[in-house]
Amino acid sequence: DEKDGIKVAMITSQGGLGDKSWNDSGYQGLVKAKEGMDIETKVIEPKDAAEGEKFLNDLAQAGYDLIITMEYAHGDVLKEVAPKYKDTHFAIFNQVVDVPNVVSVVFGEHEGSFLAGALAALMTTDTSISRINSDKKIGFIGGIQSPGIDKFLVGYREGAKYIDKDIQVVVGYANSFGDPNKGKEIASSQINNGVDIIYSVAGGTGIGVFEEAENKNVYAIGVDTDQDYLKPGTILTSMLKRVDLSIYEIIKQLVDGKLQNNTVMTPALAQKGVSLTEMKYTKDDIPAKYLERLEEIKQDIINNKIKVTDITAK
Amino acid sequence: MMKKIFKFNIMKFIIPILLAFLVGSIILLISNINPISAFYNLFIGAFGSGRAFLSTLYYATPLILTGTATAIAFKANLFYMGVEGALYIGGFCSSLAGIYFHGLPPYIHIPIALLIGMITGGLFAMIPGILKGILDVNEMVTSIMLNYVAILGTTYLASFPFKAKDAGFSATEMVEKSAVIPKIFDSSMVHYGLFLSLIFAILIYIMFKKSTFGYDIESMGKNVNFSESCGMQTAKKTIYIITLSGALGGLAGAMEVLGTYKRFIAGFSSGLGWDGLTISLLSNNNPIGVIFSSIFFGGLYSGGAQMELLADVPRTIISVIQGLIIFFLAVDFTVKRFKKIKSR
Amino acid sequence: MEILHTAIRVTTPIALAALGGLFTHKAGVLNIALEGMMLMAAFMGVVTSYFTGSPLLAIMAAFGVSLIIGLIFSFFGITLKGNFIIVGLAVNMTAYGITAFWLQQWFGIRGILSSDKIIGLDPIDVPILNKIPIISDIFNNHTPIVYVSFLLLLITYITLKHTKIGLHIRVVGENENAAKAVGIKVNKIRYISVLLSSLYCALAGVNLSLESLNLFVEKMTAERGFIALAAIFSGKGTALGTYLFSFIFGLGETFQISLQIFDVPGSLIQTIPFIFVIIILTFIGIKNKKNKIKRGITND
Amino acid sequence: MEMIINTQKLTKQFGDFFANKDIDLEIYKGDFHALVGENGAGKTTLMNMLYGLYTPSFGKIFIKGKEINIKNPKDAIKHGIGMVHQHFKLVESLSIFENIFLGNEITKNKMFINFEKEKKLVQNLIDEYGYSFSADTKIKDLSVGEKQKVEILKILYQNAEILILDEPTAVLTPQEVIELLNNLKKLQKKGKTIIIITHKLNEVKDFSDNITVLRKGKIVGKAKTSEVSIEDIAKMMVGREVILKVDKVKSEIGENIYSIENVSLKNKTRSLLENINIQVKKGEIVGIAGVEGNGQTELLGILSGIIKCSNGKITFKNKEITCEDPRKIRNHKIGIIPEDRYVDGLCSDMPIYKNMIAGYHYSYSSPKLHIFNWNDIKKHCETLKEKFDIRTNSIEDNVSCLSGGNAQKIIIARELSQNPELLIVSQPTRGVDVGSIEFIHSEIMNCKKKGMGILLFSSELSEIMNLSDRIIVMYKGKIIGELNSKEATKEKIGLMMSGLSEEVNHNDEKNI
Ligand SMILES: Nc1ncnc2c1ncn2[C@@H]1O[C@H](COP(=O)(O)OP(=O)(O)OP(=O)(O)O)[C@@H](O)[C@H]1O
Ligand SMILES: Nc1ncnc2c1ncn2[C@@H]1O[C@H](COP(=O)(O)OP(=O)(O)OP(=O)(O)O)[C@@H](O)[C@H]1O
Ligand SMILES: [Mg+2]
Ligand SMILES: [Mg+2]
Repeated sequence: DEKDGIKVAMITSQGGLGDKSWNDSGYQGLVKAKEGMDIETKVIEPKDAAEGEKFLNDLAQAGYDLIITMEYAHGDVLKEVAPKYKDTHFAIFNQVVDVPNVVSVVFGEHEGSFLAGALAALMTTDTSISRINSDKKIGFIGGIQSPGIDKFLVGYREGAKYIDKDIQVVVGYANSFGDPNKGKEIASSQINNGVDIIYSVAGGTGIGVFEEAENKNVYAIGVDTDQDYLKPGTILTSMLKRVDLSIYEIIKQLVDGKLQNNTVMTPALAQKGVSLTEMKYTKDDIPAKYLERLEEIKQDIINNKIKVTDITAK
Repeated sequence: MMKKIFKFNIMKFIIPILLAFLVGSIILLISNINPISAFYNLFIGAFGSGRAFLSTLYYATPLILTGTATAIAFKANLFYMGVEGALYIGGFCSSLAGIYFHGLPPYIHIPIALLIGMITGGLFAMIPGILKGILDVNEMVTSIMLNYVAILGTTYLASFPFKAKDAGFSATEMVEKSAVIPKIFDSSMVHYGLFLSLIFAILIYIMFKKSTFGYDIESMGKNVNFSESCGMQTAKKTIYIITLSGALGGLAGAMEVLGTYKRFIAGFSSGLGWDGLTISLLSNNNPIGVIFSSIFFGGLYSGGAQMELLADVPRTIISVIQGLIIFFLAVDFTVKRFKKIKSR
Repeated sequence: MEILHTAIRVTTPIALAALGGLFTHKAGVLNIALEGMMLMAAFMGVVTSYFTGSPLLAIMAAFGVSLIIGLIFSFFGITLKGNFIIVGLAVNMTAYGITAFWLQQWFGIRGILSSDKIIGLDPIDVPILNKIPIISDIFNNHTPIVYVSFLLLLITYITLKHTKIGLHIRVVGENENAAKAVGIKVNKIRYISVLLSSLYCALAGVNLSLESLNLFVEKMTAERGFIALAAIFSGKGTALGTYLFSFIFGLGETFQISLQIFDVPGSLIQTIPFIFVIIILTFIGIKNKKNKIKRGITND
Repeated sequence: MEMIINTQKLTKQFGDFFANKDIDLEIYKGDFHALVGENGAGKTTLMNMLYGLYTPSFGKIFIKGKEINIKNPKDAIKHGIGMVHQHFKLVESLSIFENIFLGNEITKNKMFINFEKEKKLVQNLIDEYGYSFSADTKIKDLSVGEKQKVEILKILYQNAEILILDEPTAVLTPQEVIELLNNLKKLQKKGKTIIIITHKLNEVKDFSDNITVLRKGKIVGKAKTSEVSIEDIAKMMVGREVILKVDKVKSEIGENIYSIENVSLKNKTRSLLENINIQVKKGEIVGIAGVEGNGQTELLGILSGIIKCSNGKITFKNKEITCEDPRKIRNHKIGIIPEDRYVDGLCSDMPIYKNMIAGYHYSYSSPKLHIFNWNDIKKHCETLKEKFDIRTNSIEDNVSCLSGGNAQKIIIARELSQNPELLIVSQPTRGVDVGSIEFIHSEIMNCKKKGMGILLFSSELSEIMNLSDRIIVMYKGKIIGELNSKEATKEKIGLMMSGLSEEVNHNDEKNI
């Protein structure tokens, strides 16, 4: 049945579609691929991570040519499942799974976050900007504390310290990727503490952060997809993680017959796998010199002049 | 004898399921999904083939334990709702035993790791147990509170002190090969823990029916004052009962970790403890009933997955239909509803 | 002061659900469905506001849907005598599913419904209150439902204590046979108590979705219904105690959030509210123990 | 005379079982009517049908000759029927006046209860009937007798013409019984009709005008009270001659086996027991008398191990057993028959055979694994059932299916089958029919004969006097005096029970 069209399936991670970031972004890539290429697609939202193994097997047996799993925790399972279906390709994120027919994609979130941190640091003491106070404090709100999230935090912090050693990064976690009310309260507490820019890496919880940033007239930084439009003018920028591009890219390679074994993709700044948005709504708030400075930093990272710590790297 | 074990007759399950399907069909029709194909896939995915049934059993394995765990406490009229928390604690601690004990043969390593899961789950449950037994603090409140503590605590531990170096997510290292509970068949995820679950359910059933402790549990559930007057030492027994319940919860967690995930993953349980609670209540706190209800729930999940895969039913509707079925199961349609007022 | 202001805000949805749940608790109905009622109300509130732009209609719609859930819960639990816990868990499960499903059906989106068309309720600057120094820092500039929740605390207290319906609710819960013997319609009273809890939960849901924020997120109630239940039991089934324990949660939560400013591991700090409650209950337990002469446990 | 309430072929069926069959009850206006019969004869069932708590399976009810349909208690109340139930239907956490107005509250604006007005009305009523409690006392703070009075006030307030009282005297002290019956007489004079169920035949003889006797769900006799003797009534009920008063058996009174020394109990506010000292010898029955609520319950609680005492010492056969729990106490061969059989003595929702081993169940299980052999246990229980004449279809039925007398026999069978050396008995015949009383009393006498020491708590003076060798009277948590059975008279004991004792006065003076 190889001949009758290419079939691609995507398994979402816990939280499923509608997170306005990770899974949704991957889904966009899938949709875009479907529009441009002659493929059949399917999205599966499992009950929990354990169901993943079942689906990986079921989908492979159902003749899917490429199975993309958005769930990080499927790495272990894939090591067992993938070798069983040599004709099927699998894709996984955030880790390298050393099996020939698995494509591993590891984003350079730390690099993008470094830029976000640098921008926040440049802004936070410039009281000529109306929403900024003189405190050297910027905020970070994560969903559930985990290494995956702390990878963002560490990059962000390093970016900020790169600009000014005295910048303090105030950190908060909501213990949920879907509790906007809590996001709002944490943001409120940080803002009262003198924070005027908050980087939110918290899925649906982040929506509450944006809401509060708008109320209290400070800035927020979005994540994963371009969230700038959610609160135009309040969301300074978003740290884009182009899951959509990578997925599109993988599918394209597959369709073109170019998908090779043992592929490891590391989309970072250099590959445009991560980046800041074009800041459509906030460009005018940011002094041009800062934007220039940011561009320099970006080039330095790409040229390896600046080394950003990746806490998840081995 | 058989008749007594299968006290719940088959109509008790069929009527609610039919009603749930009726209402479910309406919802599916509204959303332009063919209900026949959807339910066909639900059934086929649950019981339609050997593979499907194995998958059902896979889902049922932890539920049998969490259901039995809840049954122990609920039968004694103790509203201990902390099985979910004990599951996390037991799961986490057994993963450590799986990781840090080296060079043991499987027949020693697995039991030790499981035992550690049980013991730690039980110790964790002892907190609400002691608070209830000695200070008469409401066990429902404390156990729900401690669930949060357990989940948050293990998340922290798996994210930082014990995080696996190569994992891109919050999880411990993989357990040693010798600690992995083997699968029964290569083609299915169901592992030998299933038999352990069944054995425990049956043991607890026998304990309920035959032992003095089971007698104490039954009578505490029906009349605490009487139990105390008969010298059952209800305070002490409360601690035993809740601890035992937590130990089984811990065992369920340990089995999930050693059999399914092979490492502890933060937040791995999608409410296994809560499902166990529902199952226990549906089975009238009878462990044999728990086995059957768990298989039914397993079928619901396995079939739900199949529905999603083959009938293109979105996950959101699947949980609506699963909710509906539970709704109707809560009601005993076989009871004649005559108006009777008890005099006492 | 800021902490107390926040604590009141955080307390409000929990306290509302708990005060509502108090009616059912008193009537002898274990209402696990608080969570589902809140979620459905939060959803309907947002949807109605989205389509009509009217927060008032949104509240009405929230009341409506919450009452329907209450009726379904009552029908299965009271009329058909299903186990309350199972029925309640089924309500919650269905509510989680159906809100997500409708989001998909009606808006073609998943997860979050957020739009400028959703008009929420804004904080109020209360005339006289804003002049009083410290008090105003704590009590001024809250959203309307926060003030309503204070009012409802009073109303709940008075209803349970001083009104006929409140008395009947208490009697039905305490001694069903005594109630029947004087001709009180037990089922009717239970229905009423469930529907009252629906109304309170509707407000709690609207508070979450249209006051704090102007949006709906799947499962946004985040188990506040269970915390509310815990508050009822901890508060020994009194209106004041229930509010107090809701506030203890709110305070613990606020405290926890403020502490996060310092660099302590997040997941551990987040256990503070829960451990806090256990410690308080332990102290109460120790105090009661001294007055107890009988051996053994009691069932409440 | 006008018939106020009568029934035709009234029948109540529970499953296949006829609790009442073809009952033709006839009660005249102004009658003081006694309904008697063995435990389980169907008296309560019949009354519950009249009161609308049960729907008859068959048959008709007439009030003043008119057929009526009583669907629920509200209907009954409307037709002037009021009922005081065997198990009180009062809400413990509420006050007296709230209970009396329950379901019928006086409200302002149809919403708020007018507590002031309710309280005043009830207080007036209380004063009118000369009761001593205050209208806003909580039910949980009342003694059983007082609760009874509240129940009666409740139906009087409902303006009932027909007052049904289901075993009202079972839980009252002798004085209270007299008081109650006199009050009922007064009400009768005011034109009310009284229907009373009781097992105490002297009350029937002394106060009622007419009698209906039930047996096994059927009416087996109707009589004018003045025309029959107590023995006749008993015979009608049971179907054979009944010995109403057991003869005291002479037994060897041996050495001291049980002594209670200086036992005291305090709760947070007050002292419940003070310096209780009691000795029991082998073959001796020591009776503890007293008005309910004077510390007997607490003392019994301490002796049976469910309450820990604050002070004092209890020894059994020279071994100290103070503060031991019920299991250990029973292990010493002390049998306990608790006061409230449905709270402490039995588990209503468990089968009879499981109740028959309760408290001793450890010794019925295998030594190591603590596993029961239910078949053996059931066989053993069958023999107990025969021996103690427990009337039930099957020992696998729940206790809730049994009548009060038969339920009590389970406890007696359970405790006596262990051959205890000391028996602590409380209210052994409360609510039990004459036939069973005869049986239970003779069993207690047998124990005495075998040399057991027996401590008997009873609010039934005649029981205490009939059985005991020594009588100890408690008042306000203290022992107010002790009487030898020979010197004891109803009057003497009665006086001591009301606190009037020279000794007490003496003590009080000393204390001051
Ligand atoms: N709700 C019920 N269901 C089944 N059987 C019942 C029920 N109520 C009473 N019975 C049975 O009906 C019979 C008559 O019971 P009832 O309570 O009327 O006896 P009684 O004459 O009042 O006895 P007692 O003197 O002990 O109070 C008993 O055998 C009892 O077991
Ligand atoms: N005759 C007996 N008396 C008491 N317990 C017994 C007896 N026979 C068996 N047991 C069993 O012993 C089990 C263990 O109970 P437990 O730990 O309370 O005993 P224990 O060591 O005697 O306690 P304690 O220290 O309070 O005396 C009980 O559940 C009960 O089943
Ligand atoms: Mg600043
Ligand atoms: Mg009776």
